Amino acid sequence: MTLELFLQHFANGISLGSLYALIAIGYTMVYGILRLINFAHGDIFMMATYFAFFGVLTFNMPWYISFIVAIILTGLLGIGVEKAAYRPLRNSPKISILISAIGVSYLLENLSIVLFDGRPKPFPTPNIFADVINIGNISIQRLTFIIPVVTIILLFLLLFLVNNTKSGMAMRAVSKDQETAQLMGVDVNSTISFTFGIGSMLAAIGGLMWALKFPQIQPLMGVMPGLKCFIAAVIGGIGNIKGAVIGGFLLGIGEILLVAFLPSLSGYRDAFAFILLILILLFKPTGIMGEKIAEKV
Amino acid sequence: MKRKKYNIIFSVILIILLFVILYFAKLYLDDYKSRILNLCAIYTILGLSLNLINGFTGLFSLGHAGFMAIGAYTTALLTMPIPIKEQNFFMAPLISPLDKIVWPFLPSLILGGILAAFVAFLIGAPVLRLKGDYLAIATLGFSEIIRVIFTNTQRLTNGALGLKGIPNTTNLFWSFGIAVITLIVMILLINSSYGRAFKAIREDEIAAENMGINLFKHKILAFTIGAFFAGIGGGLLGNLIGAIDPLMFRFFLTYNILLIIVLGGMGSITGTVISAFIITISMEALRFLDESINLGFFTIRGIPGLRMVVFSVLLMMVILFFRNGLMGNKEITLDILANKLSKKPLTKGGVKR
Amino acid sequence: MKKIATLLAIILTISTLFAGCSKKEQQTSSSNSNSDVIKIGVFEPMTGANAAGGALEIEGIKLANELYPEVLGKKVELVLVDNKSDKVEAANAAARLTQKEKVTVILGSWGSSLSMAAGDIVRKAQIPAIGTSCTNPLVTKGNDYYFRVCFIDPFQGTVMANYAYSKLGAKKAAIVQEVSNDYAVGLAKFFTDSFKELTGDPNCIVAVSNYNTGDQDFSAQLTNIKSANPDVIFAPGNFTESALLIKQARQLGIKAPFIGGDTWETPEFVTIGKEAVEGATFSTFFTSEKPITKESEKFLEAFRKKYNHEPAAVAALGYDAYILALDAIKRAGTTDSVKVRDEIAKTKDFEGAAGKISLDENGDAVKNAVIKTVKEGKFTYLDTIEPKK
Amino acid sequence: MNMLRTENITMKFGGVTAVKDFSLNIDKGEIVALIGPNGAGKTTVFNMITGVYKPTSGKIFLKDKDITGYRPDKITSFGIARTFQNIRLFKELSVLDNVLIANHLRIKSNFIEAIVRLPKYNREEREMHEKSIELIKRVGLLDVIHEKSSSLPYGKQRRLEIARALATNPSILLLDEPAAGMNPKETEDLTEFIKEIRDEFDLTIFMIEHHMQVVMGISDRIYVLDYGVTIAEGNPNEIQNNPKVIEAYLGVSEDA
Repeated sequence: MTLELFLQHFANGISLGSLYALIAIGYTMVYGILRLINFAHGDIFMMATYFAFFGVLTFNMPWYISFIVAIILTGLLGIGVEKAAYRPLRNSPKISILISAIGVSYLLENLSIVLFDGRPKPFPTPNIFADVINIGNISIQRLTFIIPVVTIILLFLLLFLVNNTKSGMAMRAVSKDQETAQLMGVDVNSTISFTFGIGSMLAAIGGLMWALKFPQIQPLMGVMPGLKCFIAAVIGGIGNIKGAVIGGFLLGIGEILLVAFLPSLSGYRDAFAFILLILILLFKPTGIMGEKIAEKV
Repeated sequence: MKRKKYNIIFSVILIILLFVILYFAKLYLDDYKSRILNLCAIYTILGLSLNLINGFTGLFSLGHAGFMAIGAYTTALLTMPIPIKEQNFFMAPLISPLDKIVWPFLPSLILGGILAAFVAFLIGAPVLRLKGDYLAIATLGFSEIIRVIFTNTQRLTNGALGLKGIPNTTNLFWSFGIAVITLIVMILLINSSYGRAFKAIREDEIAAENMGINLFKHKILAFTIGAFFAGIGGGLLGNLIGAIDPLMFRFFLTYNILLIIVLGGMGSITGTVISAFIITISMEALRFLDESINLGFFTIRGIPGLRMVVFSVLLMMVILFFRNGLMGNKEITLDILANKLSKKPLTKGGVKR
Repeated sequence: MKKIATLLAIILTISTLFAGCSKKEQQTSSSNSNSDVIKIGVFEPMTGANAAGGALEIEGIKLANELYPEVLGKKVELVLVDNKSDKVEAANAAARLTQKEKVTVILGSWGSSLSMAAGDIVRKAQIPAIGTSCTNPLVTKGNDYYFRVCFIDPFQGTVMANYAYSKLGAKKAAIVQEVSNDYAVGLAKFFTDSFKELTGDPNCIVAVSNYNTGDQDFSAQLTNIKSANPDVIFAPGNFTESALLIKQARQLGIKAPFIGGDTWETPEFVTIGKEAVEGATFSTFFTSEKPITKESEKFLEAFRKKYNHEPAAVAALGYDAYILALDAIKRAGTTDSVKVRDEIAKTKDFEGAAGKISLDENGDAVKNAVIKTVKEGKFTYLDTIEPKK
Repeated sequence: MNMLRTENITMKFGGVTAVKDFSLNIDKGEIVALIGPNGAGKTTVFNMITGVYKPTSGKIFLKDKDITGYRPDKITSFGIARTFQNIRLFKELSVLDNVLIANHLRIKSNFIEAIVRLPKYNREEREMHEKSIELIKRVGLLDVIHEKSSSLPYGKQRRLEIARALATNPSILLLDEPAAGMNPKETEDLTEFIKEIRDEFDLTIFMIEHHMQVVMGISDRIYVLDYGVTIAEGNPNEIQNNPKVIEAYLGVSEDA
């Protein structure tokens, strides 16, 4: 393999990895607070792309306004989902909430099949994202530079939010112990709503970036990215925001390099993520950055 | 003791009656109806097996589609006649000795179950150490891995082309016969000391372990038995439809079975059976939602996909408002029925689980 | 023990009820068959992954039904069922058509695996089915009741290999296939076989890459292909994945032409792929630019009037399947499905919208293939290829 | 005869040492109590002995057999049974099932023999039932034998937990705060009850208890833990007069 070829693969990996990282952040945030795999995260992500699509095509908004509207709508959708499907079950066994999450995901998928019809739709890509930059023989889409930058900016914004603001403190308190947080005067419900809103808006940003890079949207588009980004979050140590970014990059680059070095195994690419997940769960269940939680007897 | 004897006699009579009815059903029902009845029975088997793992042992597994795939492929590959095999594998020949072997249905089915159980055993060893949602996602991952492998092993599974022309051996006797056997095995297992150990694990792992229950051994036991019946269910399904391919066994299939046990009640055998029938039949009955309804003077345009929306809403309603499903973890037993009928107050012994 | 008994009691009640209801329905449906309606079943994916293709075929079938609403003096009623792009559902849907609706002929489906799931049911029910665009050889093989109005994958793969070799002058080809799609895998295999034969070079396929249905990132596969430097890239697969694939290939600076199969001919292929898919060339069944038969002209005119856009090839196939079915019923002079089957099997030089159809001993159509390319965002006719006699 | 012995067992969680060099010696038939202020590491000692935690260092012997690092279920089968500080019954299951489950570890039939109900299994099942009903009768819960265990009042749940522990056929019983939340009358009954079962089932008893009335009333010997360190050991009299113990317990209240 020539250096040039390797660099091209590596650039591809960074590009995919940063997308995974972006979506994984939202996943990990929700998990960090609620200890719940939000199976519907991928579907919320899908809804965001449809919001933006209709904003541009039906309401003739400029793309940037349509994107902002889509992000806000998705945030509201996330809050709504939490209120309707998770809050009533907060004190039920974990399995019930997990089933509820699967139910929400199922509902969103089927609903969007009916509402938006199952045919894939072309996602409008503004030119400033689509241009291709050539460095020697390596071709990189401009978007490939934009996504990691967005990811890193969001990462720092989020770290600031969690560590240095009052709502961030409330979020951390709720994640440690809901009851105690409540006793200390934290409004648990609104903190969780807030977290869900932020998490869903992150999903929306991830979804929009995804749709810009792969400009085709359809109702089941969130399923695989959703699962893979969850895996990325687990690799990094679920609940840990920095870990999610690292996990996303590792997964993206790993997937690309698997196909690059072992082209005959390219059909097994989807299995790779799951194998990685299982290995991580077995050998370092807390992920790369996660902390150990001892079970109380 | 006397009551038990009556119950056994009554059960035997009912089983005989069931098969008499099936005999007539087979004679008089058209293919469409008997196909749906077949599916009811198969979904009963699948629901019971998933409920053993999820509802009784409390292991949230989402790996059923993978086990079904193993069972379906094994049964299909063993029962297909040699010329049909050659026809199917026109891209690359089937590996020997499978290309020359044709087995009868029952041993193929059982081998399918055993292979599924064996894979579950191998998977279980590492995965069952995980808990809750981690276990769910890891089992889902394994089921996807199985599917991806089946897509890529052209000479074993015919890859994406799938298999076609699988003999349609599954009929009402097979599916209901095996459903009844599964049912009996499940009831006997759940009410044995092993079944109590499973439930103890579901209730409180730490307490169960401190009461001397080997967690790993019992979890893997439940997981393997569940996978065995999932494999058999998959085999029956493959030989009912006559054609299978890897895409059939995506995790949405597991969701459907999950829907059955959630609706029926996690940890209720009666609930699972009732809801397998309700869901399978209503999936068909609600088909009108997708189609145009002609009322003579005007037509309501059907919306394809509406049926699935109705189902998802139904699932959410059950989850949110009837958390325990139809039956919770209770059972309907003849004693209860008898008590209800004779209007006697329920004795405490009656509510058995 | 008593639980077993109770459960059995419940099952019994349910199944008795079920059996009871069904007998009633049977009576109503049998009375139906004497009425003035001839039912033709349409068995297509309306939801799920294949919904797009299904919708296109239904357009053609519905149009045909409007143009030819009657046969043997009776009204033809279309019974549409959704097979949900899912095999279990497909089998149920087919069983519903044969048993509950008692249709005379079944048309469909888009997606060979769905057609195959229905294969045993139509054979056992002895109701003929006419496939529209299911090109997998296995659909009709060993099934006397399944026919189709399209050619099959081996022919298509050969056509494209010929095109690559003689028209493009390609000596080295790369293949990217959708490995979880039976259609793509089949086409790739037949392309490989005949391309090797044509070039006489066993190493003429310089790279083979796989991806899965629903994948969106192909950069790794394409980078590998780029380094192999092929003259042409054969990429059979779903139109969405293919459009994204070609788009990404152009972004990576791959200049080699892309060729593929009939699935590409959907509007989304162009709207998603935009300028990247310019020059993408594929084989298909039909072109609206060069009407092949008289029926083509009639079809085109009516189609444009009804739908206000150009028909897709599969719409023409849906149309053909319908008129072939009607023709066979007319020839048979009865709705007896076995006799209708025999007449379908005898079809020779039947004029359809998408060319003359003769069915071979397997029930596969022997007909021309059309080669099209994307030019200025439109599917443009390039060439017609005759079947090998 | 020596029943339970630990040699310098230490438990560290990350950087925190919960228990340091705890050494214990219990002879057959003794009732030994472990006391100490909240957070002293008492339950951690139980968890190490029953295998829930593996000690960071040190060894544990049951009747001179090294049982360090075995899984909890193994240790139970060796003859150590326990109850939990915050009752851990199988909540959805009946009283009878709770006790039956504790018999499971001695079962000899495998699961296939159980499913087909071989006579061997039926005999075992019958024996388990007889034994469990006997135990339930012994702890006075016969009238609620088919009730859901979580529906029982607190005191009865405690007794059920003891019955369940006894069903594993232990030679030593570990009780984690059996008198917690009981009124004086119940406490008195419990004290009697513990003595009775010790004699009846030929047990050795090791218990954690805050209730001084219980501790002083029935213990043969007492160990005192404070911040993970053993600060005293001896009979009730010695402990009551030990200045270190007084400081550990009362020192806090003097400051307050």
